[in-house]
Amino acid sequence: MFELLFFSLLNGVVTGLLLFMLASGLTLIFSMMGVLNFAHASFYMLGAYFAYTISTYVGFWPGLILAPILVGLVGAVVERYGLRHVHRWGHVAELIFTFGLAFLIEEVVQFIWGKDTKAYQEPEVLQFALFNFFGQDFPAYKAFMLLISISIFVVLLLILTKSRIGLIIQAAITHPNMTAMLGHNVPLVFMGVFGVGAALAGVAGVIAGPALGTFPGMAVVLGPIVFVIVVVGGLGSLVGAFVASLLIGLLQTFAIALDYSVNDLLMLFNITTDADSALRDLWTLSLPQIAPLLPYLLLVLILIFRPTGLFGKRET
Amino acid sequence: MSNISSAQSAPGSSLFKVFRPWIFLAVLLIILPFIFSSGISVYTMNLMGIFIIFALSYNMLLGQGGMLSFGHAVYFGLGGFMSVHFMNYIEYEIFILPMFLVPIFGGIIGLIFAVIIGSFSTRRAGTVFAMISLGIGELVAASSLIFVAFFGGEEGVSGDRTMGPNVLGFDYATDVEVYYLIAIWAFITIALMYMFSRTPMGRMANAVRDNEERAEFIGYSQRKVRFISFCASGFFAGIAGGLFAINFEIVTEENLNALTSGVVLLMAYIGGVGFFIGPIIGAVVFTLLQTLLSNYTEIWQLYVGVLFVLTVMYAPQGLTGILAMHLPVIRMKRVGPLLMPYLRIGIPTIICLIGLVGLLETVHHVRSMPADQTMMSLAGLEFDTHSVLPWVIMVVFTVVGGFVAKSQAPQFREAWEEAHAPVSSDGGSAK
Amino acid sequence: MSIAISLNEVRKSFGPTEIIRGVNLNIEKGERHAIIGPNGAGKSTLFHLVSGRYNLSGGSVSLNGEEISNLPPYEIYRKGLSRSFQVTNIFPMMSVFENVRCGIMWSKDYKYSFWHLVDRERELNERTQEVLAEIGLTDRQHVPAGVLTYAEQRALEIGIASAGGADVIMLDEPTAGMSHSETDQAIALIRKITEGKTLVMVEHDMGVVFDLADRISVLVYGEIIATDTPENIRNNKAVQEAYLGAEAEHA
Amino acid sequence: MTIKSTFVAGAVFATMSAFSVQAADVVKIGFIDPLSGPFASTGTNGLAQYQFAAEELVNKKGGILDGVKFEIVPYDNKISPKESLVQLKRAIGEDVHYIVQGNSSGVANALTDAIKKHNRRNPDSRVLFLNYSAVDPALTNEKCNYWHFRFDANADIKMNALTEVIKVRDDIKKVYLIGQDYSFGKAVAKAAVTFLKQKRPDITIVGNELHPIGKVKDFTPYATKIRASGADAVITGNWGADMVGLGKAIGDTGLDIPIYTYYAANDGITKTIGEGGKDKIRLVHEGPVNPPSTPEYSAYHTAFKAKFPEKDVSQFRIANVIGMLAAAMEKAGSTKPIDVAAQLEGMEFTTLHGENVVMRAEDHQLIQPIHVSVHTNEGITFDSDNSGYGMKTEMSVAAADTALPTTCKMKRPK
Repeated sequence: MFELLFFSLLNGVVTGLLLFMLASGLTLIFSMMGVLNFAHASFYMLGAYFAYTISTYVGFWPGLILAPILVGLVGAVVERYGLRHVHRWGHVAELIFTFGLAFLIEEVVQFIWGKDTKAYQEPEVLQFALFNFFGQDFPAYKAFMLLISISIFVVLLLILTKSRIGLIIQAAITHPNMTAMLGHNVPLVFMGVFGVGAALAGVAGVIAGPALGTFPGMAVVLGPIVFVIVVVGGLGSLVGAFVASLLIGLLQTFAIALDYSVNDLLMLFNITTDADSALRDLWTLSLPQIAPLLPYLLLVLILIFRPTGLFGKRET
Repeated sequence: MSNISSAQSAPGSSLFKVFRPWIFLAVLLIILPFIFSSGISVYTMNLMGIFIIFALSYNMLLGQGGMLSFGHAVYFGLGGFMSVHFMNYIEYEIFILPMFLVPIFGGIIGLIFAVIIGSFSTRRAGTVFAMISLGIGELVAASSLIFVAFFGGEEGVSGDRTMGPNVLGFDYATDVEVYYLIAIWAFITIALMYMFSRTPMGRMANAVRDNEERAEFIGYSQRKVRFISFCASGFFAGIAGGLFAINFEIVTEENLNALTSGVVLLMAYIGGVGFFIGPIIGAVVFTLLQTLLSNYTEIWQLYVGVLFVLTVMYAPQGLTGILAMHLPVIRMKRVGPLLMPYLRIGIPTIICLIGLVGLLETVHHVRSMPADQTMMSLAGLEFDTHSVLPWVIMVVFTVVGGFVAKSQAPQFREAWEEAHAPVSSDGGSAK
Repeated sequence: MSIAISLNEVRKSFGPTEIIRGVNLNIEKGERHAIIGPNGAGKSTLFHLVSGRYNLSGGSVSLNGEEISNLPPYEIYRKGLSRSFQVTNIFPMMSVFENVRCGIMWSKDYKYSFWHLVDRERELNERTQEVLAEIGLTDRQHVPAGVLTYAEQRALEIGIASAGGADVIMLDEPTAGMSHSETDQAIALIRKITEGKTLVMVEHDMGVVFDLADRISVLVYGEIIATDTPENIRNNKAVQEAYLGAEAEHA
Repeated sequence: MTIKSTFVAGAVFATMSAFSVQAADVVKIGFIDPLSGPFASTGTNGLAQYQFAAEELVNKKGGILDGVKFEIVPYDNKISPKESLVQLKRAIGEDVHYIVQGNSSGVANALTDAIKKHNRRNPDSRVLFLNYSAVDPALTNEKCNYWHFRFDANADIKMNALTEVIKVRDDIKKVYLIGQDYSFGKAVAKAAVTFLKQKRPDITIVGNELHPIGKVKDFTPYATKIRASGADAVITGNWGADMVGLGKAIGDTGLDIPIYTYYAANDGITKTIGEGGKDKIRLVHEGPVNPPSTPEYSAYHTAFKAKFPEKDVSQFRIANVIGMLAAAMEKAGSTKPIDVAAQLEGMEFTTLHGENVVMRAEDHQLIQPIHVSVHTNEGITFDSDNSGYGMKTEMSVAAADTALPTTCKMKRPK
C-alpha cells in the first residue's frame, strides 16, 4: 500500500506540474486579455509534433529549444493576425475563434503529419530507470520532466516578481485597463504574453510527447482539463493555477489508485443493493472509473459555489 | 435580427403579408421530395430538418439570449434517448401511442433537464455559463457510457419506428414518410420558435443579451429571463433529438457528446447567429458539406475548419449576414454597378481557390496513396502527381489569382461603398 | 404619506474606504429634487444604492414608505422607481423601437409572458409610439440603438427610464456632454415626462439644476451638507465654501 | 391516400431499377469505415487491404462468373453510428448490396440493426453485412440476424484461445484485467473471468479494472497499480491510443510480465511500443504472419508491401472476406444477396494460410484457427510498421477448439 501511495504521489506531481506548464500560459492570457483560449492545448500538440520532426533530423535536445520557439512564433502570429482582428466583435467571438482554431490546428496537424501515432521517443541518455523502489522502476525521463517543470515554474516566478516586464504583466492581470494608461504598448504586451504562453504549452508538448504519446487527439484529451485548472485556480492567480494543477494531478492519480465503489460506501451503512435493478450501474460505479470526470465535477461545483475560483479575486 | 423583424412588424401589414413566408415555407417543404427524390437526398433532407430545429434551439441561447453553450447536445441527446425508449415502449405495447407524437416526450425530457441544469447555470452569462455548460456536457457524455441501463453503452439504444398505431396509413417504413413527419415537426417548431422570439419573453432575452444590467432596471430579472430561454431551448433541442431517434432508429453516446455540441455551435455561427434564419442556413450548408463534401475529399474537415475560422474573423454575422448586406443594394436597385467589380474580384479569387484546393488535394494524395499510384483525378481531370506540370499550373493559379484579387480589392471596396453610400438612415443593416 | 424616497443613515464602503457616510434625506412626492456636489462626492454611488445596483453597507432606504434596502433592481423598479444612467446604458443591437417597448413591457403586466405576440398588442405599441414621439425619435425607430448619435442615445436613455410610467424617476446627469441647444431640449423633455411625478436627478450643469429643481441637496465627501430650495442653496455660506466656491475656482 | 400510393410507386420504381443493375458485371462492395478523424489510419489501412484483396484474389484472375469484377466503394463514416447509417443509405442508393465494416462494435450494431430493418422493409433490394472486425459477442448471439456474417473471431472466442495459452503457463498465478469502459472492454473482462475460472481455478484475478475510453492521458497510475498488485500477467482488450499508452506505461515501470492483448500491433502501435514491449506484448489473432505459413501467403504479403510500402496486412481476415464472397458467388451462380447468403451459411473454405475455416450456419460466425504471437524483433520475416518488430507465432489453437456455443436464434427468409 505504501508503495502505491508513494508512486501515486510521484505520478500525481509529475502530471500536475505538466498541467501547470499549460495552465500558467493560459491563465496569463485569460487574465490579461479575457480570452479563454480553447486552442491552448493545440499549441501543446504543435510543440510535440514540431519536436518530433526536429528530432528525426537533429535529435531530441535541439528540439527542446527550437520547438517551443516555433510554437511561440505561431502563437504570436495567431494573436497578431487572428485574435486581434476578432477582438472587435467581442469576447464571445474571441472564444468561438479559439474554438475554431483548435479544430483547425487538429486538421492541419493531420494533414501534415498524418493520422497515426508518431514514434517520438525520449532521448537515449534518459532511457534508464533512475531508481527502483519496492521493485518498481522510476524512469529517468519522468525525473527529467519534473526537473523541467520545476525550473520553468521558478523562472516564471522570478520573471514575474523581479523584472520590470513581470511587474507590467502583474499590473495588467489585476487591473487590465490600467496598463494602457501607464503608456505601455498593450498590443505588444498582449502579443508577447500570448506568444510566451503558447511557447510554454509548446515546452509541455515537447517533453510530454514521448511520455504520453504524439497523436492528433492529444490536444483534445488535455484541452478541457487545462480550462478546468484555470477556472478552479481562479482568474489572475498563478498561485491558484499552480495549486489547482497539483490538485487535479493528484486527484486523478489517487482516484485510480484507490479502488472504492459506491457499493463499498453503501456497505459502510449496511445498505445492500439489488444487482439487477435499473440503477445497477450506479452501485458498481468505482472511483477509478470516474477518475477523469472528477475535474469536471470540480469545475461545475466551483463555478456554482465560488465563481472566483480558489485563489481568484475577480469573477470569471 | 432587429432590422428584419422590425421591418416586418411595421403596422398596417396585411394578413397575407404576414403569412406569406410561412405559406412559402409550407409549400417548399411539401414539394422538396418531388424535386430531390433520390433516396440519399431525402435522407439528407431529413437530417437537415433535424439539425435546423437543433440549431435554431441553440440560437435561442447564443444569438437571442447571449449565452454561449458548449454542451447543448446534452438536451438533444437526452431527448433522443427518451424518445427511443418510448419507441420501444410502443413496440412492447406498454403505451399505445402514434409514433409521430414521440418527439414530444423528447422535448419534455429536454425541458426537465434544462430546468434542473438551468437552475444553477443561468445565474450568470458569459464565461461562467460557457464553462458550466462545458463541464456539464462532459459529465453527461461520460455518464452515458457508465449508465448502460438507460444509455445502452457505446452501442446506444435502438428502436423501430414502424410500430404503434398507424395514423392515416403512415407506418414510416420509407424515408419519404419520415421526411413528411420531420417536415411537419420542423414547420411547427420553426413557427413556435419564431413566435417565441416575438413575445415579451423573447424580446427581453434580446435585451438581456445586449445589456443584462439595464434589463434589471426595467423590471426584469436577468437570471429568470435567461432561465426561461434556456428551458425553451432545451425543450426544442429535445424535440430535435426525438426526431433524430425516429429517423435513425438508434441513439448513441455521440448524440450528446462534445462533438455534437461543437457541431451545433458551428452550424449556428456559420449561418449567422444575429438572424432568425441564420441557423437554418447554417444547418443546411453544414449538412451538405458533411454529407456531400466528404464524398469528394478526405480532407473535408480541413476545409470546414478554414471556413469556420474565416467566418469568425471576417463575417461575424455569418452567411446570412453576407446576404443581408446585399439587401439594401437590391432594394435600391443598385445591383448593376456592383456586377462588374464582383466579376473582377470574384474570378481571380475563384482561380486562386482552385489552385489552393488543387495543391492541398494533390499533397494529400501523394502522402496517402501507394507510391506506384501517382495518377489522381480531380474534378474529372486525370493527371500524374509526380510530374511537374500540374504543380506549376496550380501554383500559378494560386499566386496569380491571389495577386490579382488583392489588387482588385481597393476598387471593389470603393464600388461597394458607392453602392451603399447614400443609404438613408433607415436601412443601416450593414453598419 | 407624502414622502416618496426616504434615506436613513445610508452608508457604503468599498473595502476600507467609506464613500457614503450616513446620508439622511427625504424626498417628497411630486417634487423635483436635484443632488449636486463636487466630483467624487458619491452622487452616482448614492443613486446606485437607492436603485439597487449596489448593496448598502448600513442604513436603510424606503420607497413610498416601503423598505427597499438591498432589494434587486428589478424589485425596486416594480415598486415604482425607474432610473437612467450617467454612462449611456441602452440595448445597442436592438432597434430604438424595441428599446422603448422593452421599457414598457413590465408596467403593462406582460411579465415573462411567452404567449403574447408583442406586435399584436395594440396598446403596448401605441404607448411605445407615444414615448418615441415624446423623446423625438419617431423617425429613428427602426435604427439599431447602438448607431444613434450621442444626444439621441441620451434621449433614448431617458425614454427607457420614463416609458414604464414609474412614479419616481431618477436621472443621472441627463444632460452630460450635451451642447446648449441639446440641453434646452433635454430640459423640456424632462419637464414633460416628469409631469406629476417625483424626479431625482444628479446634475453638474447648474443652469439645468436651478431651472428644474424644486429643492437641491448638496453632497460633499459622502455627506449631505444642505438640502433646501435653489434660492436658499445659492445663498448658503457653507455650500458656497465647500462646493460652489471650489467649483468656481475650478472653472 | 394518393400521396401514399405515389410513394409506393416511387419505391417500386426505385427497387426495379436496382434490380436491373444486379445483372451488371461489377459487384460493388461498400466499405463503411472511418476515413477521416482520429481513427482514419485504421480505416485507410483496411481500405487498402480490401482494394488489394479484390484486385489480387478476384479481378486479376478474370473475376468470377465469367468476368464479374469486384469494386470496393469507400464510404467515410467518421466512426459515428449516425454517419454510418447516412452512408449506408447512400450506398444502397448507389446499388451497393454488400457492406463491409469493422471498426467499432457500436457502428456494427447500428448497421446490423439498420440492415435487418432495410431488408425487411425492402425485400427487393436486400443487403448483406460482412463484418470483418467488430467482435462484440452479442452480434452473433442475442443480436444475430441472417444478413450479418462475421469473419473475425469474436471476443469470447479470442479469450477462449488466449486462456488455452495461459492454461499451460504454470508460472502465471495472478492475472490483472484492464480494459476500456464500454461493451467490448466489459465483454473481454467477463470472458476472461469465466474462462480462467474454468481452466485455471488456481489463478487469482488481482485486478479487474475498467478505465474511460480515450480519456486517459497517462497510464502510469494504472501501471503502478498493476505493479503493486503483484500480477504475473495482464490481459487487455485496449486498442488505439489506449493500447499504446498502457503498453508504454507498463514498459516504463520496468514490469517484466506478459501482456495479453487483442490489438497491440500495426497502425503505428508496433513502432511506438518498440523495444519496451519486446517479449512482453502478446497478441491473439487469426492468420499467422511469422514464420510465414505458405508460399501463397508470402507472395500475397510481398505483393501487398510492394504496392503499399507504408501499410501492413494487419487484418488478414479481409482476404477471407473477399475470397469467401467470391467463392459463394461462384457456387450460387448469382450475385444476388439472398442467393449468396444461402451459400455463405455453413460454407467451408481454405485460406491462403492453408487453414480450413467454416462459416458456422447457426450464428454466421467464422470458426477458424486462432494464434497467439509475441512482439519481438527476432525471427521476423514480415515486420509491422516497417519497424523491424513484428508478431511471431508462439502458439496456435485449432479451429474446433475455439468454437463456443451460441444463443443465436435467427429467422431465415423462406
